[in-house]
Amino acid sequence: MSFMSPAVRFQNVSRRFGSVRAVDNVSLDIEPGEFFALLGPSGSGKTTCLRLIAGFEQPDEGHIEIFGETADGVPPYRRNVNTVFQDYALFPHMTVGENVAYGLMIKGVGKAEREEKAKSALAMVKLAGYESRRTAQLSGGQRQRVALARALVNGPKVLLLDEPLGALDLKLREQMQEELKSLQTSLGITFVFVTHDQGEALSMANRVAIFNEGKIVQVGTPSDVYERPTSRFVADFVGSSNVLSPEFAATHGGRAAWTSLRPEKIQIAPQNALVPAACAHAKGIVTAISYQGAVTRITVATEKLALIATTPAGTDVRKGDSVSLIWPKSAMVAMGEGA
Amino acid sequence: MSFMSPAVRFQNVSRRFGSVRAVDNVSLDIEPGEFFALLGPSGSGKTTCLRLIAGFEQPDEGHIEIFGETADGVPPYRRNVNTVFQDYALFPHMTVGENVAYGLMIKGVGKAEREEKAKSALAMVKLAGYESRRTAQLSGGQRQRVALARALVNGPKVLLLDEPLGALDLKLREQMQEELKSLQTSLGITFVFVTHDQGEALSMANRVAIFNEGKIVQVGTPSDVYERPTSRFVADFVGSSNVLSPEFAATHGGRAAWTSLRPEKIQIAPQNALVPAACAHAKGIVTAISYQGAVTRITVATEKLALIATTPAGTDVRKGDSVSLIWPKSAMVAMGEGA
Amino acid sequence: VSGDPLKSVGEGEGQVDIVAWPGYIERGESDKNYDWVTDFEKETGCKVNVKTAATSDEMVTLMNQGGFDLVTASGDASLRLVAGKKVQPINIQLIPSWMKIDPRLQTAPWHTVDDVHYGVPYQWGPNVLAYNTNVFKEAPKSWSVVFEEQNLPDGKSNKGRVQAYDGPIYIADAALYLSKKKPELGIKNPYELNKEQYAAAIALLQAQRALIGRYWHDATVQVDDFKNEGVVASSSWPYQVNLLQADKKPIASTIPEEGATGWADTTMMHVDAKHPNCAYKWLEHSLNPKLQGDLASWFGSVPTVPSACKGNALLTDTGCETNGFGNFDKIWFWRTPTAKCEKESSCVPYSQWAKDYIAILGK
Amino acid sequence: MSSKANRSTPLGLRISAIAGLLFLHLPLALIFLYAFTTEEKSFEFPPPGLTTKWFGVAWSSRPDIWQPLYLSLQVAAIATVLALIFGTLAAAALSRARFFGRETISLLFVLPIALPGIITGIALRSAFDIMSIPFSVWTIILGHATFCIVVVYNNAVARFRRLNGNLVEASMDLGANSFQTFRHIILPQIGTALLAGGMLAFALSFDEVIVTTFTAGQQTTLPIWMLSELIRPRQRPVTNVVAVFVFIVTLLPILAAYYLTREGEHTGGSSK
Amino acid sequence: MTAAVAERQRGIGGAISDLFFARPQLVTFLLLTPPLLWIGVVYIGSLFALLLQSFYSLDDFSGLVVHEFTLATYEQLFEASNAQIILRTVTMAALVTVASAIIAFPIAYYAARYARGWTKALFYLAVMMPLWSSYLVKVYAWKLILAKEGIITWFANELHLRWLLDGILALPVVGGPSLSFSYIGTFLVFVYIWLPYMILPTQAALERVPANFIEASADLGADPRQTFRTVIFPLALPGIVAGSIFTFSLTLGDYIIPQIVGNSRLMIGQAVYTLQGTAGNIPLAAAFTVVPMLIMAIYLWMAKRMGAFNVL
Ligand SMILES: Nc1ncnc2c1ncn2[C@@H]1O[C@H](COP(=O)(O)OP(=O)(O)OP(=O)(O)O)[C@@H](O)[C@H]1O
Ligand SMILES: Nc1ncnc2c1ncn2[C@@H]1O[C@H](COP(=O)(O)OP(=O)(O)OP(=O)(O)O)[C@@H](O)[C@H]1O
Ligand SMILES: NCCCCNCCCN
Ligand SMILES: [Mg+2]
Ligand SMILES: [Mg+2]
Repeated sequence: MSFMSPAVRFQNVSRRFGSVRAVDNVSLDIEPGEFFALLGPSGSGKTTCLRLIAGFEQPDEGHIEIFGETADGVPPYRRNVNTVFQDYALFPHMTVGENVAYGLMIKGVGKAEREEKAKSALAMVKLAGYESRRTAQLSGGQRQRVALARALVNGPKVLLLDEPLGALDLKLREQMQEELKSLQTSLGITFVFVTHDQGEALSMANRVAIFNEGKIVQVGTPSDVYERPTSRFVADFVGSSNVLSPEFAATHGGRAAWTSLRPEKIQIAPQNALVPAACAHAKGIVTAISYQGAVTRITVATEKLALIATTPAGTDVRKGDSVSLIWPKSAMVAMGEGA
Repeated sequence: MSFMSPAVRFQNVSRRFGSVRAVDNVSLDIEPGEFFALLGPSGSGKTTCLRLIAGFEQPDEGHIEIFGETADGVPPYRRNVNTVFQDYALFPHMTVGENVAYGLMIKGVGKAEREEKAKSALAMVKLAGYESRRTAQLSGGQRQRVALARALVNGPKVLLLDEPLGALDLKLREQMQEELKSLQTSLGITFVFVTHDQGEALSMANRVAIFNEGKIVQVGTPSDVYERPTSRFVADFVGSSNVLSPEFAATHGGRAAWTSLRPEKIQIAPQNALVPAACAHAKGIVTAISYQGAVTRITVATEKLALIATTPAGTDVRKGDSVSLIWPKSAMVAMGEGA
Repeated sequence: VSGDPLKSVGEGEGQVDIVAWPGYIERGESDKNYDWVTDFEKETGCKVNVKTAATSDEMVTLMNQGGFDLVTASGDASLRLVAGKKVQPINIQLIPSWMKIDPRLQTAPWHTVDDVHYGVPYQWGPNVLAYNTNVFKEAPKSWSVVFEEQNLPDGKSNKGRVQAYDGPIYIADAALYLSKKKPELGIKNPYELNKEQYAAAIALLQAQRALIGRYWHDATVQVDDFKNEGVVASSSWPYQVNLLQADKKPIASTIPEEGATGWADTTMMHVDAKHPNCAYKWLEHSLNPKLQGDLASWFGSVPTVPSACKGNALLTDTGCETNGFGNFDKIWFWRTPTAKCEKESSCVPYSQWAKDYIAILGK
Repeated sequence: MSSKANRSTPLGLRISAIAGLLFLHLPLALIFLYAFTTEEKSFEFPPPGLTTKWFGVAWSSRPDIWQPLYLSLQVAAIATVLALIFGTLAAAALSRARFFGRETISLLFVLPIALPGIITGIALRSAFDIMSIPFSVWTIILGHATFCIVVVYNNAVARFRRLNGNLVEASMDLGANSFQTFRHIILPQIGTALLAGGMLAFALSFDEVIVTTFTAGQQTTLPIWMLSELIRPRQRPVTNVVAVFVFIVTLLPILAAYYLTREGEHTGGSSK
Repeated sequence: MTAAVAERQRGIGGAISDLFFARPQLVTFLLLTPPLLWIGVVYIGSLFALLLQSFYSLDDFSGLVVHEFTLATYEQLFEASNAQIILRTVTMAALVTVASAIIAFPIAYYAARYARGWTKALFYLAVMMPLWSSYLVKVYAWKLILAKEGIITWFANELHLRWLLDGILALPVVGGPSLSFSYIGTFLVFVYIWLPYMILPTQAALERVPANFIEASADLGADPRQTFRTVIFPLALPGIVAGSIFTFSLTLGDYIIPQIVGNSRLMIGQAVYTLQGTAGNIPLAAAFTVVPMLIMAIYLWMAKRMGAFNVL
């Protein structure tokens, strides 16, 4: 095992189901210790990717390496990789403690020792004392943490998490996000994380891969993908974005390319406000105002297209007002050709 | 029938399940034509409220009136109220068209007429031509719209929606939010809407009722509840908020009361920045930075308590920086006594 | 009024329901030549419904359940039926052929109680020893071939190759064998056993258990066992022997020197018979010499009407003799053992037989 | 449920499954074979010769088959209908409400299938005796329906449990009263479960010997007819012909029920 | 404009429906009463009537039932020969159940987890067809298979395996002069006849084991064997228990199979059947029926706790 090899390496991996290319010629390196997020619309191949890493699926083409060793033909139970399933997949016929100790029992760890380890794994996820509970008696958040402890107790080198927070409600989700993040930081394990919640991906991950139709369309840090989307798809999928046509961009100080402009970069000013040199502007009429608490979302119809701007709450524009939209030219991010 | 009577009136309504007070002495008026949202944590009684209006539950105490007429003892099938269920509850053995025409068939409307009406209801939710599909062949968003058409075709005076968008992914949810809102505006029907997504409640509703443990803790417009929470609970539950202790508030130019301060109202400035007269400030050290795309969330530990501020992405503070936090005194909202 | 004998035979009710031994009431379905039902039905308009029963116990059970008019009960069932008040006295005035019955049977104790007739004798016969002629070049002389472990003439042990009857009444066969084998027991009547005699019979049967692969319960099942299961000797009825011989199987029968138990069957009428007129018509018909002769030929039994022995094409004139007409006195006819008995001060009753036989089978 | 594609069947499993199925079916093949044997009374192996004449015999010269066949069909049909009604009622009641004693009652409802048939038979028989009820087709039906109810109940209860309660509420919400809801929503939803339960009930009744032995008087059902034919064969292949006939006639309904009930599972579960 | 709380035409159905809606317990009561009268009163009543008989006794002298309360019949029940019958039957039922489970499991497992599309339909048919074929004809087919001059012997001779067959038949207790006169034969036929009753619920239980439990187990390091032992089997157990309710109870009570294929040693079903005929010993017959009733009562209680009823 080389310390230089990536935790997970995909080399031109494809996986087909009938005519569906669930994963399509994906190459990807995930570095040791990364918190890596897979983001993409439903059906884009995220789960299939995780399953390929875990060994539940085998690539039809290409190769997967885990810490420099080939995973070809290696069954799941011989991979030092563990998974937290979306629906947790806790064994209903075992107690919480037995669930957590399961992997150790399979390895042949003695009863006393594995109970000890299960106990401390549960303590780590703040469920000390839950050992003898039935899994049916747990809330969603608690189950999620048991699933986490069950995976972590085996000391995996890579932990896979498939939308582990999807079933939780907002407050609980925020809390679990923090716990997960700090666990990952303290354990230094490589996390590969699937989510359909961009906020989650952006705030938790070191790097994010954006999937579309089985392909990776962009890999980068959260700010890379948010601020420098390389394609319309990414710009649109990650957060909300105004996508400017090449003509519009060109006439407003950008390049003649499809261009992304984030709503929060646009300021709303009175019709005749001064436009700083570094900024572009467009005039239009307010067509919709949507209160969102921290911000208000304002839709302005310009001559060419409708732009969305978000402003701090309390801006006193009204529907029908004629306004000027002003944004730094630097905020316009040109994207790949036909993207 | 009086045109002055509220669409739905709860008079001291309680509903208990065993020892659980699911709905606890709730009084509430929902006006005709309102888009009314119920917001609150899981188990706070939102669904029970809707079920009381629909007639699936009967109050243990108190009375419910619908458009001025008592609903006591009136079974669901005699109320001119329709529901869009969270899981849509489409009849799996019927086609889309049959589902939508069901209520009309029950009323005895002739085949030709009800097919006609079902057709136009489906057109209204942009599913023209889907009449003969099986419900299993629909995507989540399409199902949701069928459920909507099935309810609307009966011309209800009140439409109840129980987290209708909960199961949809973000992009689809945003799209459906807009469609729902514009439908409600154009039809003028009273919508009563349960959600656990505050953003949804704030952006869509005319008024919001915040539930906690079976009680309504605050009713008001979205900006009322967001900007003027009357209790710690509301401040904390709706969006994220810094809750300042009475002492802290008092020493920072507020009243000696529990006080809410929204993160987006706080500006991060260099240690020794000037503080405008109308503003309060506190010094502290940055302990966490969380990238969220449009904004970055920064946690600053002051002497007394940790405050969270959100700033536009790109602020160049770093973990460990000493900073000054500055906010308008007017942004501090004092809340009720022991709240 | 149920139970009172009919005073005269009137119009038939259209049917008569009979519980009978297999082979006792034939309508030509097995062999066209053997049919004594079709003509009766034509003449009287009484449709004959037959329910066959394999054992006396089954017959008693069926009669206890009710719903039948007649039953062809053997001696071990007949008195139980009388005691249980399941059958009614017969008005012999209404049966013109009564006088044709073999005098030895007219007042036989298994159907006559306190001089009241509870039935009409139907057929009788011995429980023969059936044997495989490939194994036994000569007929075995003693029942010992089925009771005692020994090598048969083909040099192989009889273990697993012999059968015994699956019914408590078979205890009498053991007693009969012991009455000759161990005269010191003083067994005078195999149906009247004191405790000691009874114990000896049980002991013999317990030892026999090791020889028996399976007890035979049903006549036609036994036919199968002789054909397919390698059975070479067993207590049996002439009926099975006839069937096997008809099938060209190397089977013959004999009455060994110890004598044999046998059956003498009586057609009895249920107390609640729903079709008494048809029943009386059948009772009269059952004594018809043609029927009696055909049946004797078919079943290998002896007619209760001696006149049937002459001029029957199926039976032939030697048939009655072959089937044991002359052996009447050597045959111990089945009877229900009761605690009160003639030859001994007190005897072991049938309920005890029944219980112990189950135990023997289960050993 | 995903990814079956790359999971090949372990050889040992495949072999034992196939061996198990052969064990189930070779004796059935024998039943077919001996419908063609030339023997009349008792069978030997290998059969001395083959003939198709028994099919003709059974059809034209064995009128004694029809009455028992008809009776068995009648009994099974009525018992199944009764079982459908009572089993569904019980399942509906026990799945819709929670009340004291509910668990005990649900245990009671499986008793007739969990206790050996001979106990059901004797118990009913002694009850008929005590109450002086004469034996008739109805006593047979009563006996059969008693255990058929359980079969339907089991199927229905499982489906009710999976029935999305919201569908009923959605129907009422759309103006349908209890009866309309039952007819338009509940019945179609549990229909396939009832079909499956009804078929199994019919099969069990049609083939039941033991309970029938105790609850029948003079009537001969098809199994009783078969029993006497087998013990005292007249034309033993005819029994096999009848068995083969029943086998073939039931093949299609079973297959149809399979696909219908599968569809039911599918749509029943897709509402989430 | 229609009223918000609409006054639609009611009709008789509507009126009753309103009543039902207001009184949900009434509906439960109405639904439950007819089946409960049948099963809870008629059937259970009959069982009690039968149970009552076991506390009477048979007068040996007259052969008539004495209608006086006594435990004498139960004393008889535990006499050696009767106790033997009980022991023999329970042992047979247990062995048949275990064997059925062992044979059924691979079939059920294959059908549940590997068969797809038409193979799945084929498996279903393959299990249902024997269930729909006449029980009696199947038993008689076995007689032909097992007979001394039967199919197994024929093949044993053809394949020169006669020594093996003779060796098996020479086994103490279970052997005999021929397979059809031995416990082995009885056992085989029982297993054969009840097997589908074991396969169906086992398959139902296996089909309910979510695929991702198996993946989760593999993920945690368990090889297929360990996964089977620690996850699949425990979760399929309720199905096996449900199936065993059938195999066990049907074996306890059957009197036809051991009579056709067996060695004349009685089983409970035969004892009950003969006793209630022979000398009309209804009390002892009734006492015998108490044995399966008790066994099944305990069995059901345990099965219920294991959740076996969900797959019955
Ligand atoms: N076992 C399978 N058999 C057939 N098709 C499959 C299978 N597994 C996945 N697919 C298909 O492969 C594609 C990718 O599926 P995958 O589950 O990886 O998507 P995903 O990105 O995880 O989506 P989601 O966000 O909805 O979970 C989809 O079109 C899916 O239908
Ligand atoms: N039928 C019922 N039986 C018993 N308790 C119930 C029932 N329905 C609701 N409850 C209880 O009443 C309380 C309120 O439930 P309700 O469903 O109204 O909450 P909710 O606000 O809709 O929650 P969620 O956001 O999770 O849907 C909860 O404690 C719940 O457990
Ligand atoms: N297929 C014949 C098996 C008989 C099963 N009968 C079940 C009834 C249990 N009381
Ligand atoms: Mg996925
Ligand atoms: Mg709710």
